[in-house]
Amino acid sequence: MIIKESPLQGMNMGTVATVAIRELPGLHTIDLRVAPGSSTQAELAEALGMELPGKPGQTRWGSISGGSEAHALCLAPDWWLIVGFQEAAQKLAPLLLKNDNHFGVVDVSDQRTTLELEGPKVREVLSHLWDQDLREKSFPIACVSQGLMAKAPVIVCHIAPFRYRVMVRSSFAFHLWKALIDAAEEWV
Amino acid sequence: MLYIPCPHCGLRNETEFHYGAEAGVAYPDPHALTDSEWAKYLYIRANPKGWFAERWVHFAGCGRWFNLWRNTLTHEIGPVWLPFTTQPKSPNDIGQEGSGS
Amino acid sequence: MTNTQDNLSPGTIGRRRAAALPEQPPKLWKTVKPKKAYDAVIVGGGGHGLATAYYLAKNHGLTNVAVLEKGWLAGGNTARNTTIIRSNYLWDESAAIYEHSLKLWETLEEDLGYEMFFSQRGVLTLAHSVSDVRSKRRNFFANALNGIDSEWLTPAEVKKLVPIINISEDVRYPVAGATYQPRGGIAKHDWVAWGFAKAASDLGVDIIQGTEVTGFDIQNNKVQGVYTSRGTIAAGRVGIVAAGHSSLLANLAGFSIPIQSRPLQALVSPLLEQVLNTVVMSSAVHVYVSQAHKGELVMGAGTDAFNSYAQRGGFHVIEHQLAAAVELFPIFSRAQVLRTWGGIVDIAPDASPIIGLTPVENLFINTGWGTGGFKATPGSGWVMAYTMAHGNPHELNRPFSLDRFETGHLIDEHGAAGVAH
Amino acid sequence: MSEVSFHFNDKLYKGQLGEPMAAALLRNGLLSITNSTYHGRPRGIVGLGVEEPNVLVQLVSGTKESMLPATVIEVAEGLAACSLTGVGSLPSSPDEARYDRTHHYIDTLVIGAGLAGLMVAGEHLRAGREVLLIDDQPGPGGHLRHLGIELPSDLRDVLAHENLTYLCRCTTVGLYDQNYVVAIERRSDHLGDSAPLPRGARIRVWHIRADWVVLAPGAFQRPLIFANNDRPGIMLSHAAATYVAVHGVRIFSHAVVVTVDNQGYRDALRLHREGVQVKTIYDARPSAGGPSVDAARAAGIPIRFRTTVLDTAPNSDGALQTVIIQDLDTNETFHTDAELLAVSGGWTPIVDLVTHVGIKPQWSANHAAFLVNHSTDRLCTAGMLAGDFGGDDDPSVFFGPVLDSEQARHAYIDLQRDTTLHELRRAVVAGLNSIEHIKRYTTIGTAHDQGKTSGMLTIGALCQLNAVAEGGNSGLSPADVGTLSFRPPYVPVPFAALAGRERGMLSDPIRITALHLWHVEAGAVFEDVGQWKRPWYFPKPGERIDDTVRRECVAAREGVAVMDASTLGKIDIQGPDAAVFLDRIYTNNFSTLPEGQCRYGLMCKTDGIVFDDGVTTRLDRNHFLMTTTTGGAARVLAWLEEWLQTEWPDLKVYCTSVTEHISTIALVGPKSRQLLKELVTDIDLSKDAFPFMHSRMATIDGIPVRIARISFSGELAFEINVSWGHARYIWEKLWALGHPYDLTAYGTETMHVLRAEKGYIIIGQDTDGTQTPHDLNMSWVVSKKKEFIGKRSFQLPWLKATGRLQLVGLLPENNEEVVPEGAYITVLNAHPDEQGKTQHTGFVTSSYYSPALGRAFALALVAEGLKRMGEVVAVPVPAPMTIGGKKVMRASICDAVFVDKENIRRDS
Repeated sequence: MIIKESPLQGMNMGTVATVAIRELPGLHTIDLRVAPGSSTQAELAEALGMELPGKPGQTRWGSISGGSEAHALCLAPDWWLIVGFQEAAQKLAPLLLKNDNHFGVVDVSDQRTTLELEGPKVREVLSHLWDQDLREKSFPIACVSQGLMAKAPVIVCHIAPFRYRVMVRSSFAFHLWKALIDAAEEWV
Repeated sequence: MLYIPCPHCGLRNETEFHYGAEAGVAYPDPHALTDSEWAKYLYIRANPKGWFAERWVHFAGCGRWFNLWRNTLTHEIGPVWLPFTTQPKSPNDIGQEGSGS
Repeated sequence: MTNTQDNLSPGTIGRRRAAALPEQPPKLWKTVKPKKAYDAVIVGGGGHGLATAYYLAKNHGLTNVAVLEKGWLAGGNTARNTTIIRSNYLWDESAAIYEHSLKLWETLEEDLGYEMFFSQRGVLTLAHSVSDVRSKRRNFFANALNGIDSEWLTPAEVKKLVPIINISEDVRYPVAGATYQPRGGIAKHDWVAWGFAKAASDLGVDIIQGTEVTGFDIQNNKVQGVYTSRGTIAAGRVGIVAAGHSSLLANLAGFSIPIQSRPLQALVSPLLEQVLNTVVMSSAVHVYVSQAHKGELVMGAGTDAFNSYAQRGGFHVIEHQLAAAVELFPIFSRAQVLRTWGGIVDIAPDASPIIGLTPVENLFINTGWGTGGFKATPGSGWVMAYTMAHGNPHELNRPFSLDRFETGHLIDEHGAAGVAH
Repeated sequence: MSEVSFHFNDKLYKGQLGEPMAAALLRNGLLSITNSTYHGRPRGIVGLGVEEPNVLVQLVSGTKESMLPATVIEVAEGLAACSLTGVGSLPSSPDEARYDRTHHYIDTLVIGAGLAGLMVAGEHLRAGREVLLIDDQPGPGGHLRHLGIELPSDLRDVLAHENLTYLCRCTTVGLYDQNYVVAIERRSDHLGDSAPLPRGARIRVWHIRADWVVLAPGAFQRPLIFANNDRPGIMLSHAAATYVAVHGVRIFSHAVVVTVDNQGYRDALRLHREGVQVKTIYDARPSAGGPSVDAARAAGIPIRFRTTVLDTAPNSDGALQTVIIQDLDTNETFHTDAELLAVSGGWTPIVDLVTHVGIKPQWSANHAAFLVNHSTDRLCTAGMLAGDFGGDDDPSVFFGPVLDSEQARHAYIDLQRDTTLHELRRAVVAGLNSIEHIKRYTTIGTAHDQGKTSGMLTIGALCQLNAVAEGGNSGLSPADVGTLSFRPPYVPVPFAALAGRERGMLSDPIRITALHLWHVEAGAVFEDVGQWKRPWYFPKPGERIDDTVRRECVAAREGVAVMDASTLGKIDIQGPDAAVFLDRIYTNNFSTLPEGQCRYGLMCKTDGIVFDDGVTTRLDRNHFLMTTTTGGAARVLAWLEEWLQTEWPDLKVYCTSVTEHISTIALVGPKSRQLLKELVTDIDLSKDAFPFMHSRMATIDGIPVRIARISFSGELAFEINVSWGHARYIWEKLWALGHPYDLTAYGTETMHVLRAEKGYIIIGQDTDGTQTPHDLNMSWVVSKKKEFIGKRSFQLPWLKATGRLQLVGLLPENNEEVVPEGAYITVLNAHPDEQGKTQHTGFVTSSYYSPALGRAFALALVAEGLKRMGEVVAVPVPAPMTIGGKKVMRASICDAVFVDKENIRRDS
């Protein structure tokens, strides 16, 4: 199989002593749409073998076959992203054939790429470009939020202490990369 | 920079939203209307001074449309409600208890 | 100022005095109490209202006229705009009324016997992309056919005209060309309003401040007068000329208009040595700047996205505006924002004004100038006065009637105008 | 403190590191420092901080910022500045400094690190809140710093608290709705020129959202209005005492203090203690008491009540020499000499910020000041702003003696604008009674200090005028006049600081496709299309754009050419009601579209005006892939969502943007099938097996691709859709295979020529937001049967009127002459009317040279154009659009389809 090229080709810069920024290329991602609380949602969760977080802003890790972990992000009441789950689409395909079912599933693996930022200065750096509240009490670990970063549409996840992921539309990826490097100027 | 309570994502800055003007103007049956009635639907929206029931969409966030009471004179923000749910009373009628910005 | 050599020593700076303004006349307008009745009442003492009163008296001999202002005279958009004057609009109807206005501007100081610092320093409208160039050129061609002075400039010619402008390719949206209207320019906004007020007052018009119109006396769908915070005033005809409150007044008179009111901000710098002798506009990157007579940079920003009567806007709008300005004029980097402020602009669906009759007999309305009202002040007053005097629109404002929204014959200036300061 | 040297007006001076430049200048004996803006009168330091109206300087060193008060510049080694006369200058050298922005959320924001601010901060800390404390001074303490007093230990503890962040040199410039505050932190100016700029920004703009905002900004001392009140040596008493007591200014041996409150006494004492002989305290009040008055008495300073300063006289270099005092009861005057006249006219609390959000200050006669005693659950004021003046001030409401018209000519209200009591009186006589009018008539309060000292004086002067007119103390109170309106920013802020990092290529996102680097390597010239960078054309060495476009066009029409079409918007639409939904959105039918096929669609807004178009493919029964224009992608998705969410929630449809996920490569030309066959081997590409407007899945080297027979050129053409990550591989492979075919890459310009030759429109170029589908001669794409958005509007009189502009073709009479796009069209021999206007009958929307036709051609919107086939019209073209000045081109109206009307090439 031909390896995919990612928008930033695994670029990285900085150091975890202050802040490190690197691309996590090729995270398989599907976009999942279904009426919240519907029986279909339950079927989907079952087929995926992982719980879907209930509220926008919440995320949930679920272990999948092969012991690896997939990440489910809730972006809106009826909208989820399933990240890092290669077979997700296949697992759901049979359900699409049941004609009383109504849900949407789209492979969006290449729609965005992911940047991971880590280090004690990560919040200072993000705060230059991100106008949302990053305080622990407002945006704790396992939270996700959509917004604009340097005018680019992004999805921000708080992964671990001083570690965040920024998913950015592929066409904006290089712009955001440059903006982040610029924002980190004080620290790297 | 208004701080707008998205019913799904919570308080977010104005720049994440697009404005939708007057709330509660339903799409009529176009062919049941005279030209002037149709024109009214196309072009005329309320533009009050004071509390205003208006539409916003959280385009940079969850992408969902919702409705909001906002005071166009003081920029106070009042109750929020989803499309096809009952519109709350104007903070005018319920005093200040509605304005929770 | 284009040489890279700074000569920042007392030898070259610190000696210059700001140009002083000539002394104002000792008497502007009479302070009077409202009469019981007038032939015509104009609701709104801004530039357009005062101009309407002046032309009613001068062109139509109607002097038993009152201008009612709820606050202080010309305290609305007249006092809050960036004073850009031009007539190079795309559509024939717009070009016609703005050009008529510009022609009035050109003789206004003599006509009113009042200095207004009307300065025809030219207006540059920049284009920043292939498609931007295409639409600006269309504008240029349209103006040529409408007999409006307009030139097309290459980036190099733009640089020649405005040496401090950055036309290099290594900016996000380089300058790709520009239209130029030499007869465009600026004037001193307060003085324009006062000039009209003084002239109207001298002709017998009553100028009445601190008097709010609270309703209209309408019988058999015919206006008889206005209710005000100082009692009822009878009037043969009434004109609503109150940008920022048009919808509210129309509702008081029992009809609705297709207007939304939005905040529009502007800002000014401290006095600076002259660096810019031309008005520069770019709707693509939102820059509208001129340097006023005394030396301050005057800039317009974009409108806020939502309806508001608060006369203030968001700071992010100002920041966005200044980022664009510094890109275009690197020399502005160390200029300071001294003051920002907001006005309320009334915007129609097609970004064109509404001037003419209303569903109520003898009640007339003039609104919807959006971000472009100042330049229209004399022309707007001229046609509004005609419309009120004859009970019928002048040919120049007939296309801008309220009923165009029923026929669908809109005059869509969005494409060409952007935020049309 | 360490001694440093700095330059002022090209002279070298010594100063203390970090002290205000104003203090250093005074200590060095500079009393007359500049000349006034309009009258050219000598002026010196008056105040302590941003209220300073006189001494504005231009930094010659470092960042070269202009129009900074000498009172706020901190002295540092290498600092160089020169005086200004109220007019700044803009250095043309590039500004090397960095400016940035940060966003901060906090429980409590306290503005002002004086006593009041620190105390409230302590309360909020005790309530368990995190506090951000910002203050424009170099250190905490506010007033205490001016008095040279240490912070009490309990307040030092507040500062040291782990939940408190303190930002010094950080000035709040604006208060906005919902507790949004903008503040400007000057991070490196105080380090001077010698110190290297620290990493990070010179000025950082803080955007702060706080649950609680506490305003404790303090107050400015007021001067008084009297004749010749602008001479060097006349200072605010608090400023004078501070320069003498804290900064060791030793240039005054004799001082006179004029006061309306007890602050004057306190300052007199400070001067006295530092060895300045305070000759007398002249107090406008009939009597005064309190500790400070007793202390002054005890110190033996003479006190005279019911007296004030009427006028002054200068020494040889224009500075103060003689003070003329007036007895307010007898009106008799007498002289006394002094180098310093210390004036205490009462306090003016800083109401600026609260008024930004529309809160109205209240006049308090007891405080002789406008106060804001505001306390909601989210916003409150403290300290002097709230009326807590601390001491025993007991001020009288007094702004100066009554002056005759001659004295009024030299009684300055706004020192920076050189406006006097005389001009204020003229304004009133002229009929102006609103303070806003007086401000505009006299320009009081419009200068760099925005009326920080002159605003209250104006109000006072108006009250006094009125009182005199009313013959006594009746008449206006300041409450009746109201304050001047304050607007952000509280202090002037450099443009660059607010521009922040949104400069150069960061000023707006650059969007690129998966193939961008290839285009760059291939030497493409790019075009900005919205935020996208699209290849405009691919010049070979030595080619001009026309040569390139002709070569690219020929390749597409005669061989095979390839284009990156990835910027097209792509929306995945699925659900049981997808087809019904599209029927309502598009003017034409999609429910009838068979699976695996594509159809062109047009969308209107409710007003019947065309707003986007594109090809949509039915992937299977309930699954469509819509393409939109490059610029329209976001707009269209928002449009679809708005209808689904707010009008048709019953429709079971989900829309998802896949614009970036899918890259699109357009392979165009008679040889495209041949070439594609070498790339795609697992499906039958033959005409019959794979007809026009059909879509097939295939694989290339195991990579799944979707091939569609879509043509925006009218040629035989295929679209290869592949995920972003594989796009470059496919493109490179296609390129390699294409070599024998002389495969040619082409850009948007050639795309425009090709589509125009077929009469295909570009939304926004061949439309201007006023065209219906019928105007575009596209009735074939408008369903008569079904209902769709915008249909009703076609019935509006103007939209079905005769005389509307219709899309047609134009053939210039001169084959080689490309008429300019945007040019207007007239009938032949049209002439200007008396107003110089020439009637036009339409305009040119697209115009190119067509290698295929071997001639120039154009598309145009022409009044009733479809009925005027063959008519010859004129296109007047003014200079400089043509070589050799104005000329009139001639062209004939024709059908908009120029190439392959029968679609034989397209369908082959």
